[in-house]
Amino acid sequence: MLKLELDQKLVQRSRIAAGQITGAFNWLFEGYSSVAIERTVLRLMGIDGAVKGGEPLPNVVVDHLAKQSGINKGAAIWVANAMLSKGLTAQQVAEEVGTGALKLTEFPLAKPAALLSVLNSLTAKTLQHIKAQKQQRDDAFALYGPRRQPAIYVIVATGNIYEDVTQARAAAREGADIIAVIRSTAQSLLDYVPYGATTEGFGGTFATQENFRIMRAALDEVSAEEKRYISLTNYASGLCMPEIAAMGALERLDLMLNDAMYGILFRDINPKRTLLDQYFARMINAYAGIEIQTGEDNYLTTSDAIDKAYTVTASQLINESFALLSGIKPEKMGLGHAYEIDPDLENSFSYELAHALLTKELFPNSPIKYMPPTKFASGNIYKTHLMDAMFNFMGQLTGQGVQLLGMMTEAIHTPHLVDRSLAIENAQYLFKAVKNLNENLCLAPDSFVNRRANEVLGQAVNFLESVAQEGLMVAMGKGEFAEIKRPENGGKGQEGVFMRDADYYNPFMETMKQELGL
Amino acid sequence: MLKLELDQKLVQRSRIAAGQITGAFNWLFEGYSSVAIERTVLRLMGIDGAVKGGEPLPNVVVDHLAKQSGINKGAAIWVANAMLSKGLTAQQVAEEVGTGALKLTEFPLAKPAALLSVLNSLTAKTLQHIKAQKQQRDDAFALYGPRRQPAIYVIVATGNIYEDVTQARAAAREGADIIAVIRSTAQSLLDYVPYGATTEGFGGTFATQENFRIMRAALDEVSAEEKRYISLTNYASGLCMPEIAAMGALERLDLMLNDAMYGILFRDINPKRTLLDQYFARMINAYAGIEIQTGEDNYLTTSDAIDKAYTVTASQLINESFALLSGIKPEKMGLGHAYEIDPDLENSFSYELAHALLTKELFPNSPIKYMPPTKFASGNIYKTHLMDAMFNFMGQLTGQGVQLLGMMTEAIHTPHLVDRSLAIENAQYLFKAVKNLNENLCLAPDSFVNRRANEVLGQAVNFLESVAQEGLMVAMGKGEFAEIKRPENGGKGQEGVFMRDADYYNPFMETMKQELGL
Amino acid sequence: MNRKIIKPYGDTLNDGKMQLSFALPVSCDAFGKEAARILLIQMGFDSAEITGMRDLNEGFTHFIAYAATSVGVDTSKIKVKVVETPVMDMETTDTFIAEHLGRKITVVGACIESDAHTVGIDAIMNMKGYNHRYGLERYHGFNAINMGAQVPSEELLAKAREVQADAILVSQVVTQKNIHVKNLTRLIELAEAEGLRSKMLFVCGGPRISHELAIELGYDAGFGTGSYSTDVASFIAITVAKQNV
Amino acid sequence: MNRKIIKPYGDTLNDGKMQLSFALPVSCDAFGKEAARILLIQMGFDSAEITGMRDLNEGFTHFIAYAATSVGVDTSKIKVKVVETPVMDMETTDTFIAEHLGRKITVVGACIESDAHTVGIDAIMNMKGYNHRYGLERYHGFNAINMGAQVPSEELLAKAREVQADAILVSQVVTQKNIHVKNLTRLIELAEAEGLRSKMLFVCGGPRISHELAIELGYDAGFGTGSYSTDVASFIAITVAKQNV
Ligand code: B12
Ligand code: B12
Ligand SMILES: Cc1ncc(COP(=O)(O)O)c(C=O)c1O
Ligand SMILES: Cc1ncc(COP(=O)(O)O)c(C=O)c1O
Repeated sequence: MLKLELDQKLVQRSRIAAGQITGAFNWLFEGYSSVAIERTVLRLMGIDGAVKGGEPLPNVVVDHLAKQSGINKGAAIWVANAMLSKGLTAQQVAEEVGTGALKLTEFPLAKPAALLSVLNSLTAKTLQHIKAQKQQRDDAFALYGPRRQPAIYVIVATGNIYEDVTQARAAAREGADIIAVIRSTAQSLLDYVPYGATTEGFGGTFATQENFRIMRAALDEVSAEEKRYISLTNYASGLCMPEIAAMGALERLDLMLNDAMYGILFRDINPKRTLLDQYFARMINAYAGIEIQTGEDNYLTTSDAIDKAYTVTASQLINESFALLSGIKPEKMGLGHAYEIDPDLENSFSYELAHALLTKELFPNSPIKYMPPTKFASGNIYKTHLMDAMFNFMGQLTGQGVQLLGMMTEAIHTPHLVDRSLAIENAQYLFKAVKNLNENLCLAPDSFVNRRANEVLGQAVNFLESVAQEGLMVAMGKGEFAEIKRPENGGKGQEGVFMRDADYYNPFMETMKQELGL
Repeated sequence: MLKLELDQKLVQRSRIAAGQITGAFNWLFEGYSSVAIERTVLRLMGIDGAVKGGEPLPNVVVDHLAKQSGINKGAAIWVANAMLSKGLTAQQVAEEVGTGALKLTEFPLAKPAALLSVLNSLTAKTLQHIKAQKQQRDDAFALYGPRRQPAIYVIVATGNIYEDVTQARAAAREGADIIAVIRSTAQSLLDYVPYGATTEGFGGTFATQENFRIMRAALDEVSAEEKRYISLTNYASGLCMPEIAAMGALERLDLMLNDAMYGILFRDINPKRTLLDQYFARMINAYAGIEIQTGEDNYLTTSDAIDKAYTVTASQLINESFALLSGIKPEKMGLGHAYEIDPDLENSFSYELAHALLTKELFPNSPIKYMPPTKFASGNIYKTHLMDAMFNFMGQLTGQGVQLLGMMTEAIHTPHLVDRSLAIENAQYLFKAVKNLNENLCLAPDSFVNRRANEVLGQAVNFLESVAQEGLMVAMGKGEFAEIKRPENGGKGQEGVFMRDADYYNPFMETMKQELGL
Repeated sequence: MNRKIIKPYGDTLNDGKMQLSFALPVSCDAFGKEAARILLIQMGFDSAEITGMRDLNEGFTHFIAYAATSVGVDTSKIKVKVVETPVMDMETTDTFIAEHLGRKITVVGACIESDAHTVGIDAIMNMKGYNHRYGLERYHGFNAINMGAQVPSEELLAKAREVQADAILVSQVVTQKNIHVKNLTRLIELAEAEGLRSKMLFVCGGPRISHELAIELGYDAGFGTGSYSTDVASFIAITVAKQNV
Repeated sequence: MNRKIIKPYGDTLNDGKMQLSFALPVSCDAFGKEAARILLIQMGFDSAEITGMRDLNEGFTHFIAYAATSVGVDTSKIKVKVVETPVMDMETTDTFIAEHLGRKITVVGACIESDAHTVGIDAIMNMKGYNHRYGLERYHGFNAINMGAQVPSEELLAKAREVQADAILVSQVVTQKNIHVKNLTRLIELAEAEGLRSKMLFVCGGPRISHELAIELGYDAGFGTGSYSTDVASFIAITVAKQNV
């Protein structure tokens, strides 16, 4: 067996530093809420749909409450209050707000007990549905057997949900275990979730609840036929992180891109907004049994995979620590890593072996999300196909959790039907060829691979300890992450963060916290 | 370091059995000659060219001597005799025989001393030339540095020597270390070597001395420009084995396909003829410093690579033993092996790792000729490209000597310019990626790889010992090799084998034996 | 069938997307790239993107391209010639022969002329067979004679005449410069000259042989990549039985 | 240049050989294969061999083919639009600017509209540079302002007006559904409407941008894959200097 000898002192120090970094945000998690969180609550209360202009009702209601300065108590209370006094459903309340017929802050607030009883029954109903979805997933895996490891993960990205369905079904039949519907360019910057089925996107298809539903239904069909449960995933990170997490929970997505810092670093979203939103988003994922996936690959698509290898490790540790605060179990943490090494580098495979083993051994129980070469993919599809083969070799050899298959056309276009099929063929061949190779091998004493892994871990520890000392916000403000400066009060969406009133109430967060033992 | 623990008793027994098998042919090597051997002698004496109908002069002279019942003394003596009495050069003698103007057996034979003096000076001159060619090769390697390991070996096979030159030059510039000009289909069955430059062949280009010269000159040019000595190789095995070996020695080929049994098993050439011819052919290779390459891959293109893995090992040991008898040093024995495992097999890579390490460790000083997947290459070029990548990975990982690059179009056509270039790109990427990977690894205790290698070795030993007991000829007659029955007196070319008279003389064989210390 | 025009599919129906790879005798620069693009446009592609360009040395350059064609195929017009006899397993074929002919069918097979690739014909004829289908030698209903590699056409025909074969099986694997077409044509011409053509079935096979091509060359059937003994045995048995009626 | 017709090269001059790969909405069988072959023949290939066929499910099949075209390109007719200014290294460009202009050149760069791929424009502009060439920020002769990702065209133009830029640098990497063409066109139209087009150079870049395309869209130059800061800096310096005369 290939096994590193990691310096255990370094391992301990790394976890302590990460804990210090994430532990410093209690003030934010307990004292604040955001428009996205409130929209999420509304969605979970059953509010859906959009007004004529296209603005989704959850946005309409939350904006209304913000304008009326009622939002600091949380949206749930106001809607429950209107339901109670008007005898309407939550949806009806939202629709009336949408037409302008209703002003939520105009009624006197009912007794807390009365409001709670309305909210409790709504909460119970929704959480019951989410639990049923979770149960259905668990049952399917029990029936058809567990997901292969590494699981075969492919993307569809035509922009048209119906074309996506065709491609997803084809991929699933060929052996894909997980289908990701890539989002339309920069959806993370939209401060709302579009409504309904969509057929026009750029570089991807909009994440909407209806699109989730359409794809989930198609995959359920194929799952039954192929007798293999096909998982579905999408992207939560961005200005709507908890909303999309909630949509995923409702529609039985199985995994969800949900990085604690991606929005800040790579999308210039306000740090406070992002950290706050991810806290609730992940709690929803934890509750729904959805595996989160983090975006460490993004560090390496811009920076050098050797010099900055430690930033991946550092980010994994921070992501892990934040995830634990939201009640996510290691088995559901798809921490990210990527094979982004320059193919012209001598011994590129050995370097990557070190990095891949480090990730695997630092997080032995987590289904690592392993990303393919993209940066050095070129218009030479034959070469890219080979780089993807090395990536597949490595994924099987080091036992990663989820293999995001590389496409030979990575540098050219979002995958064609043929590209995806050849990528699956590539993975299936490699996975089979080196199936039990690991059992045959061990690391030579004092190997380069072992030295390199410890070197990267050491760098990560030094970095984390310095971040722990100055604080995450300060470090990001100084550009210590991903070489981009992200000041605490900069970035998009800051205006959507607000302090909670003393009587703020989020029925879902409360119940989930309780059930998750947080 | 990846290192097998081979059962050393098995290793010893394998060599003993192989020695018994090949040691039994003294009667043949010392008592017989063949038309091919005599034609070789004539070529080495300087006879070249063809008569009008196209028949090469060496054939004309030898056929003439056979008809005149003079051949059993060897051709050298008769030609020397005619030279002496007519005052002609060897070439002139041959030409006169060609026109019918001269009957070699009609003159009384001169005194042995006089004949010897003619022959000795001719022999010295030719061997001097061969030595000079060897020196030039050695100087080039000294100047430009040794060949990379594994060396990058590619084929050209257009049928047209001039088109071959273009492709060979391109390949050399891209990084090929060795160029093989593949022979036209079934040239091994021709009992003569065509004459002159040729532009029409099927599946390859005829091996002619002029073609050798044209290609060598082209490669010398590129070698000087690229500052890397580009080696040239061709095929000797077949009915003209020693002749082609001699042509290679004269024209500075650097490697030569020269298998002891290929012609018998895969071309149905008479066993005696083949074994006899290979004995002299290999002596010439040894003398010229040419690396021989054997054809074990052929066992696996027809039979299963797992079930019949041991036949490769057995053949390697027999080839090694025959080569030693001809004075070839292990450093010049390119014993064959091939990555012909079914890609659909689970753990195909681990099986092949066992087989490749076995070959490497049984013959640690020999530049193993490692052949690519061909049998399971299909019209799906993308898949074949991946199989070739695994082959390249393995070649570098296990330190094989010569990597005969696989082409992604193996199942379709002889290589196009693009195919070859992509094959080189494939090899260069893989070789670099896993350059020192081996140093990082070791085999786990009691690994499948180690057990498998010993299993194959054990099967080979059992097989060799049974062959040793019954004798090689009997074993081949019973179809124990390559599942084809080849009786001692069957096959093509048997009529070209004859007993030597007591005064038979082959000046080149004598001198070479002496100089090689045989 | 209704008229239905289909086009290549990249990621949207009828987008016409195709991938190409080829070499041109041009320099590896903007000029060469433009030559490659123009070639594709001249070939009728609506749009073409040269995505990869690699120097092949000696004045050649390799281009990798994605292009969109507007050409479509009318699937209602496609006529495929395929062997139309049903495929039976070994036992069924043997029973069929016993019932319909009451004698063994004699077949003579060979790789003709310069071709030495016997694996294909062996897959069809040898006892052992291929991919879990036994070869003709194993059938009770067949008397199968496999002459092996590089058999001159004359020898094959002589043997077929000698044993009064019901069918001749020819394999051709090497196709460089259309040598297979030449060899197969020569065999048929010799057979016609010798008056043998009408006396027996002529069947050919090989990775580049299609039933279509075989018919065109004057054969009764052709079998390509992935054929099995069962396909051939059924065809011969049924066709011989029909002719014997 | 003399008229010279060139064709694709497999292993013999002008053999016209090309490799193709594509999907068709057909079944994976003899019928589908024939559809694929007919498509190629209809596209004008002289001969076509379907060498690989893979079932893609859901009614699609993947075909791999080798085919020969008789189409040739007349290389004497190829006109490539390339940036014609010579390429100078950083020091030379700085000296050139000092000597010919005696002031700094101001450039404003951005990835516009929905595009967030900054690596390309950063490679050209950032201090750090790319592949051992420093970016424009490092040049003494340039005042380089990099606005980063997803900058609306309006903002970019406003900034350029504000700093009286000599040149605007735009990057476009995402090309799906020709979004890059739309974005680049919009920028130029806005610039024209605002009277800015003639006041500064407009330069664009990205992996699918060629100089040719840039000119077509109304830009002064375009830079594709493998461009370096040195290319862009030289072009701007020399062109600005020329206009200042
Ligand atoms: C094995 C092999 C060899 C072996 C052959 C051993 C043997 N006893 O057959 C050896 C090493 C001897 C060999 C030599 C050569 N080979 Co070779 N060989 C191959 C290889 C790797 C596999 C062929 C094979 O066995 N396929 C498996 C069988 C089962 O498939 P099949 O033949 O298609 O048969 C099936 C069907 O076609 C059909 N079928 C076939 N025949 C018949 C007949 C009938 C009647 C029916 C009904 C059906 C049928 O049924 C079969 C089962 O489904 C191919 C590459 C490849 N991967 O395809 C090259 C290949 C065929 N060889 C090639 C060449 C050029 C040669 C040489 C000429 C090279 C040289 N210059 O020395 C020599 C000379 C051989 C000669 N004189 O013919 C080329 C041919 C190029 C071309 N298209 O023209 C190929 C494609 C490799 C390449 N890319 O260069 N070869
Ligand atoms: C890195 C990367 C990302 C990073 C970008 C990080 C960053 N800060 O830039 C991240 C992860 C954020 C990302 C996201 C996305 N990406 Co992206 N990404 C890539 C990737 C892997 C590499 C691009 C790159 O950095 N190349 C290296 C640079 C140096 O090359 P370059 O951009 O060509 O630049 C050179 C020249 O073109 C020129 N140049 C470029 N710009 C300019 C400007 C001027 C003025 C000049 C003079 C020269 C010039 O000079 C440069 C140096 O030589 C490519 C795939 C690939 N291998 O190409 C996909 C790719 C570009 N991405 C793609 C897509 C679809 C996306 C997303 C839309 C996916 C999604 N739905 O979420 C998102 C959204 C991004 C957005 N809103 O634009 C597609 C685009 C498909 C297409 N043709 O339309 C690609 C091709 C991948 C694919 N096959 O799907 N991506
Ligand atoms: C963690 C994470 N979230 C989200 C996304 C993409 O979302 P968007 O393009 O909308 O920012 C990515 C893309 O790589 C990612 O890594
Ligand atoms: C050892 C050896 N000699 C010769 C040849 C080819 O020669 P021919 O096709 O003329 O038999 C091969 C082909 O694989 C070979 O392995």
